[in-house]
Amino acid sequence: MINLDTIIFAISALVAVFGAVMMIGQRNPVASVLYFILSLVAQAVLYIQLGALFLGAILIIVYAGAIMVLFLFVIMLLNLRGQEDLGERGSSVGRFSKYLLVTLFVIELGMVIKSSVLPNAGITGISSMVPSDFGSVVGVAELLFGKYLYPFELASVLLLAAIVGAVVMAGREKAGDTPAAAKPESASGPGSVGGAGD
Amino acid sequence: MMENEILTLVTFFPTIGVLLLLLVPGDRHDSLRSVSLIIAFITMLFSFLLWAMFDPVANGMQFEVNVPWITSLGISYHVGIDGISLLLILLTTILSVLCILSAWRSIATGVKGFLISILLLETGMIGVFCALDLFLFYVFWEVMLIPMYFLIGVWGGPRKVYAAIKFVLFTMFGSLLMLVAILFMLFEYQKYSGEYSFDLLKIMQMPFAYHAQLWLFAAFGLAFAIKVPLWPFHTWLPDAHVEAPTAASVILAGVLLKMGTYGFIRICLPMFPEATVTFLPYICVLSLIAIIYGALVAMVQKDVKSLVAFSSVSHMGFIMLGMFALNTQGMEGAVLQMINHGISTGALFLIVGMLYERRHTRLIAEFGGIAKVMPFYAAVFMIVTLSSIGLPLTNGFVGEFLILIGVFKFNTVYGIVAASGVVLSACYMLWMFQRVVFGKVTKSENEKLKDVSWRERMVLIPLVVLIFWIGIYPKPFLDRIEPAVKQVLERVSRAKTVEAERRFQIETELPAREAGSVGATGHVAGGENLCWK
Amino acid sequence: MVTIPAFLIVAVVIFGIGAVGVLISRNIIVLFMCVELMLNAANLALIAFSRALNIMDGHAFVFLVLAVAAAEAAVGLAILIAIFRNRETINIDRFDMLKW
Amino acid sequence: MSEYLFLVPILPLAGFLINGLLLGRLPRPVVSFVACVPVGLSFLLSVLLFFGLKGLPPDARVLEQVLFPWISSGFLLVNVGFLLDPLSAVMILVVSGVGFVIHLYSIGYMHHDPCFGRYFAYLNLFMFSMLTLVLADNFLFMFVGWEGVGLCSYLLIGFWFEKKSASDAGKKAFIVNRIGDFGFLIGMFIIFWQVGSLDFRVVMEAAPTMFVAGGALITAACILLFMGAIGKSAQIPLYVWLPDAMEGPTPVSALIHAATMVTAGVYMIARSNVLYLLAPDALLVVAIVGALTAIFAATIGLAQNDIKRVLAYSTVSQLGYMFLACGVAAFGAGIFHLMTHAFFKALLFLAAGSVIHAMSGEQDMRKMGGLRRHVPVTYITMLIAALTIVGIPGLSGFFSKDEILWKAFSSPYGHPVLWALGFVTAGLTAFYMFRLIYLTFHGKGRMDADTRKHLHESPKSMTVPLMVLALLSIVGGWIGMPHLFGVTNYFEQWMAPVMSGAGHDAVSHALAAGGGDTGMEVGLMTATVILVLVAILAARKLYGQTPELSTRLREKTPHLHRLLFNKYYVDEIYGAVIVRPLVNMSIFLWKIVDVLIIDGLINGFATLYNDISQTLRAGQTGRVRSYATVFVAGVVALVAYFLLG
Repeated sequence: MINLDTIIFAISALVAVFGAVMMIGQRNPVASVLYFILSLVAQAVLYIQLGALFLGAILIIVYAGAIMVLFLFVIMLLNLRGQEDLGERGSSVGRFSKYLLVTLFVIELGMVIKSSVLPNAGITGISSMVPSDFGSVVGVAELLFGKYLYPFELASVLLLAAIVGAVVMAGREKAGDTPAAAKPESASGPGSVGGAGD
Repeated sequence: MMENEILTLVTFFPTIGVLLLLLVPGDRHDSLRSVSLIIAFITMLFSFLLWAMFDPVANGMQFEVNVPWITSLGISYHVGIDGISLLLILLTTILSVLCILSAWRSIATGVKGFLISILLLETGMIGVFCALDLFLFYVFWEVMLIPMYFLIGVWGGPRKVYAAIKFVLFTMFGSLLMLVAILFMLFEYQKYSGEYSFDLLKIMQMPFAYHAQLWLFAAFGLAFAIKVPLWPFHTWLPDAHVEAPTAASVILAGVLLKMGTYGFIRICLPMFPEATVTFLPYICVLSLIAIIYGALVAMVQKDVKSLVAFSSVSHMGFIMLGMFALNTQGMEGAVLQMINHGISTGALFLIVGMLYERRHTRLIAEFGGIAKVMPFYAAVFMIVTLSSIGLPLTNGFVGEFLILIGVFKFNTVYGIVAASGVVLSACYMLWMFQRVVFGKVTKSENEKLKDVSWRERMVLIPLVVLIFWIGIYPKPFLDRIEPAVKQVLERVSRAKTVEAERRFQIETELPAREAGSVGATGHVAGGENLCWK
Repeated sequence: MVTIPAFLIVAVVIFGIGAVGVLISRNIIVLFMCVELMLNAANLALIAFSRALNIMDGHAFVFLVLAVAAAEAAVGLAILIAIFRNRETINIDRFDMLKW
Repeated sequence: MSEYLFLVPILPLAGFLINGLLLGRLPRPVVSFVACVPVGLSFLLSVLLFFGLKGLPPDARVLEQVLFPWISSGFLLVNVGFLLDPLSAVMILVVSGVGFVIHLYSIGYMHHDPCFGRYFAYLNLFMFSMLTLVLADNFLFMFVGWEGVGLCSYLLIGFWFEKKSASDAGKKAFIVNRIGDFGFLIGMFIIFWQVGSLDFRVVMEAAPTMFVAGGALITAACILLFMGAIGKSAQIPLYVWLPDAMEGPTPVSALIHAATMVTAGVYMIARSNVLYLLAPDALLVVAIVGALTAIFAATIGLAQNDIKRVLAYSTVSQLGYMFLACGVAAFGAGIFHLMTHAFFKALLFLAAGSVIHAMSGEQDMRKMGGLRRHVPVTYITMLIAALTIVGIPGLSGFFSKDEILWKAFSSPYGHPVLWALGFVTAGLTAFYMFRLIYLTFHGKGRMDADTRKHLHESPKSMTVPLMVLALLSIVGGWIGMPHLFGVTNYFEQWMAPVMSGAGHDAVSHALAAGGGDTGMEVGLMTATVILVLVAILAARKLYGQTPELSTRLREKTPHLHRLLFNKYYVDEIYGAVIVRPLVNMSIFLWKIVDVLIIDGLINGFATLYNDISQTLRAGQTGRVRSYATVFVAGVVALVAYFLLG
């Protein structure tokens, strides 16, 4: 039963998990980002295996290419090299309980998958027949500009808001932390006017 | 045509004022004050119109308006007034004007918020007095709470936060129980008539089972007793009064305390007449304790404001007692005394406030010899003091006399104990008056105090005029109170006979106790709500 | 033959790793990436379901989730910069003002 | 005629309003004009009304005027109405007449006071209240005047409010009066709920049918009403305020605390004589309290040194006489003594005021002496007054006092013991009055040189009123001579329609029959006169001729003297038994019950709540990761719930 699909799946799944594990284990954030990109690439392979060609491409281009660069950019900006003192690691009991918690969660999810009824799932697998335009640019575009036009537009508004928000948040420095300095001025304003009014 | 709208107009005109005030910049203090003064003044004129259009001989509610509001729950905007509400509304509008006038200079920070709070409060108070829908009543009741919280908490004295929170917690505690009771009544009414309604007049037609009445009376009664405040729920009052700014004290004492007694007379007595008869002795005893206790504690206070606050406890005890005497004289006296207490105690707080504005202290020991430096002030203070201790030809006497004569008829011992409160009130008021106003000027700060200004005279003179008007010719007031009181009494007296029969039945059928009590509640409740036994 | 549940298992495992990361990481940037990782795990599951049910709506969802992730990254990193400017640290445990 | 009735009280009210509202803006002559003229007019009107009333047949001598309904509630209806009958006619004559004289006197006496206008405003307010009191046609409106005079008394006692003792005395007067009023109110309630009205005429007419004669209810009502009278008229045990009331200006003492206000209690009892006749037990209480007060106050008066205080105790004692009269159902005699007392006691006070004026404000008799050469008019008028009060035959006091003593002995309600108390009091009165005369006007001057230089007779505006009152003191009693002198007792005749009490022929018959024993009456009268003369001689011996004798007497009985000098320590006893415990209890209620228990309970709840919150708050670390952990745990639990459940 071992065919090419299975090998590709096994390798990319392992790489994806490996990248994820390595990501959280690094002290240096730059290394974390690189492992994350590795995991993303492996996941893109899984996407393609599932027939989502377009999304696989998007994942690499947008996610690995743009968003992760943004992360790197911020890390460089803040000049973080992993020498950052992150304090105590916390009690091992605490860490262990967290692992346990997540493990339990994963087991639960596995049980959910096991007990859930998926048509074709157990029998067909990924080699089953699908329409020719499944996962293609056209297919996704038809959905986005047809059935999901409204959420799509909302997403664009969300992005716009995010841009504005990011600019406001990160760009505060330009205004020069002035609220404290501005306060007495604004408080004395009405006071003096009121005094004149009397 | 005007008849239908005037009540709504009086109620919401101050709210219009709030909107206007929002348009005025916050630093224009004098225009803010003028605008709110004009608004309050016009509201007062409307209420005078209400008085003029009111038919003193008609029974029942007048100027009634009933517009569906939230139909699915049977909530409607149902307002209307009788003589009792009319007088309380007048009191509210007059005191509001005087409050704004009195706070002209003393409130210098946050003027806008202060005035908005006062006007919102006015809407809330008038709303409570004319609401005939329990939901509406509850909404206005809570609307009152918030501005008052801010008035005490923002513009108050050194312990303002403690006082404000205490005030809110006490009131909230009561009003939540009231909410539960209101909801219970809603569902009971639904069971009874098949439709949801919060309408006071409709629910009043429905007989509640005796045991249901007990619980409902207890819930409403607690809410109102806290507001009155009846001993031992009174401890929020001195704190709130001492910390509150003058204007808030005036409204608190003048109108807010009346909410409690008004609630009793509008809801508890007519709706739960059988329970009223049952609770009667307890409330009377608490009232008597309040009368004596308030007077005694007032006597040893060092702060003028807390003295007046405890005197309020004592006076409100009189009002409660008069109301629960359940006869014409007592109840009419109680209603009139509600107005009188508003005028006299309001005036007392204004007077104390004027002194506070000048000296920034209210401790009795800090004064002395004020009559020498402020003769006009001393004269008005004297008049108000006399009104507070119920000297004939001032308003206090008429109310107190009616209450006492009513209570005496109802129960001789109660009457005698209550009358001794009259002696005590003379003790504490005159002692305080002597220490503040008489004697030599001992403190150098007091030597240069200015007598009252024209603005302050305009605040005090209307109250003095009212004091003498009600004292000398109370007939217009009593005439308007009488029909309303008669109606309440009619309902309660029916219950009294029912209660007597119930007792009789229980006593006569003591061997067959079970059957007796079932029969008794049965003919009250129409056999419907027997589950409440 | 690779079946759909296999993909789902991978997604669950990645999600679990992300969750562990969120719970134990003290570096705010890593924590942030862990959140992204969990989003990706969800995306993977969506695509797997899409394939199993043979309808493409899942792809549209994934697209939208990507947009949201991008927005989140932008705003989140901006907040991070703002916080770092004030507190000079990226240790998540130092940010305990939430209790006030 | 009756339509002008309301003007009698209203005129002084107008004077009060003008002087009160324009306080400090009017020159003194205008103030005194505005104050005195309305009172004078009231007096003239009273005279006219009196003669108008006299013109009517005796049984129809009632004028009534109802102005407007005052309080109406249910079937309670109280009018603002005035009633003029023989009783109130006498009262308004006395009140407005003496009041007018004292107003005139005050112009001179208060001349130097900076608060001239305020003084006259209060005085006019007092006239209004007092006239309202005596003219009111129902109990409640009478109560208006009753409290009104109390208020004016409070204001005028504390007139010099910068003096602590003065404002203390005012407050004391008001509060003690309030205690009495408490009884008055309750008494009124009983009457109202029994009769259904407070109108005098209705009550008096209906009382015999509505009340069981001698029953508990009417006895309680009468005793409670009498409690009001005890307060107002300074009887045991509420007399304590009157001596202190001497802190006020002297004309005020004369008007309010001697001539008019303090007699209101007597008037009230005479007014409700029908009720009292229904309650013999109450009458007995009145008589006993009256007689005891008479002798008790007289003994205190023996040892006082302040000239006004002596007069104050004398007033208390004389009021006791009046109540004694009422208590033996001789209401006419009580009112008669009220009238003559108004004349001579006002005169005594005004003369004392003149002395004080001459002495530059000194009131201590130990610092006086030999004044008769310096103030001859005052001396003579005061001597006349003293002779009148002790009851020298021919002067007014003789007739009224003698009638009381005789009635106390002979009335069906009387008793020899009551007479004996009155008899002894007469002797004591004579002694302390002449002690006063001798200490003040005779012997050597004991004042300091500075005062001696300023000794002067008072101005005309003060001496003329003295003379007028002296004349009245002499002749005022001639209208009420006893029958045994062979003349008509005009006063008794005049009062008869009010006093006979509807349907009480038996009582009036008994009273008339009691007056039959002429020999006994002459005997008692002679005994009294002899006792009085002996007492005067004793006073002359002790204080006029050999003053060292009095010192020796004092040293021989130190305890008795100290007891009398300190007024039996009654004030101190009241302070220790009533005032202090009350204040302590109040402090206890405030600090312990209010703050500690009630507030403590409530604050305790708040604290408890706060503590619980503080404990739970520890879970809120503020760290994102701990929140996330809990979140994940929650999700795990939820999923587990759905999987397993």
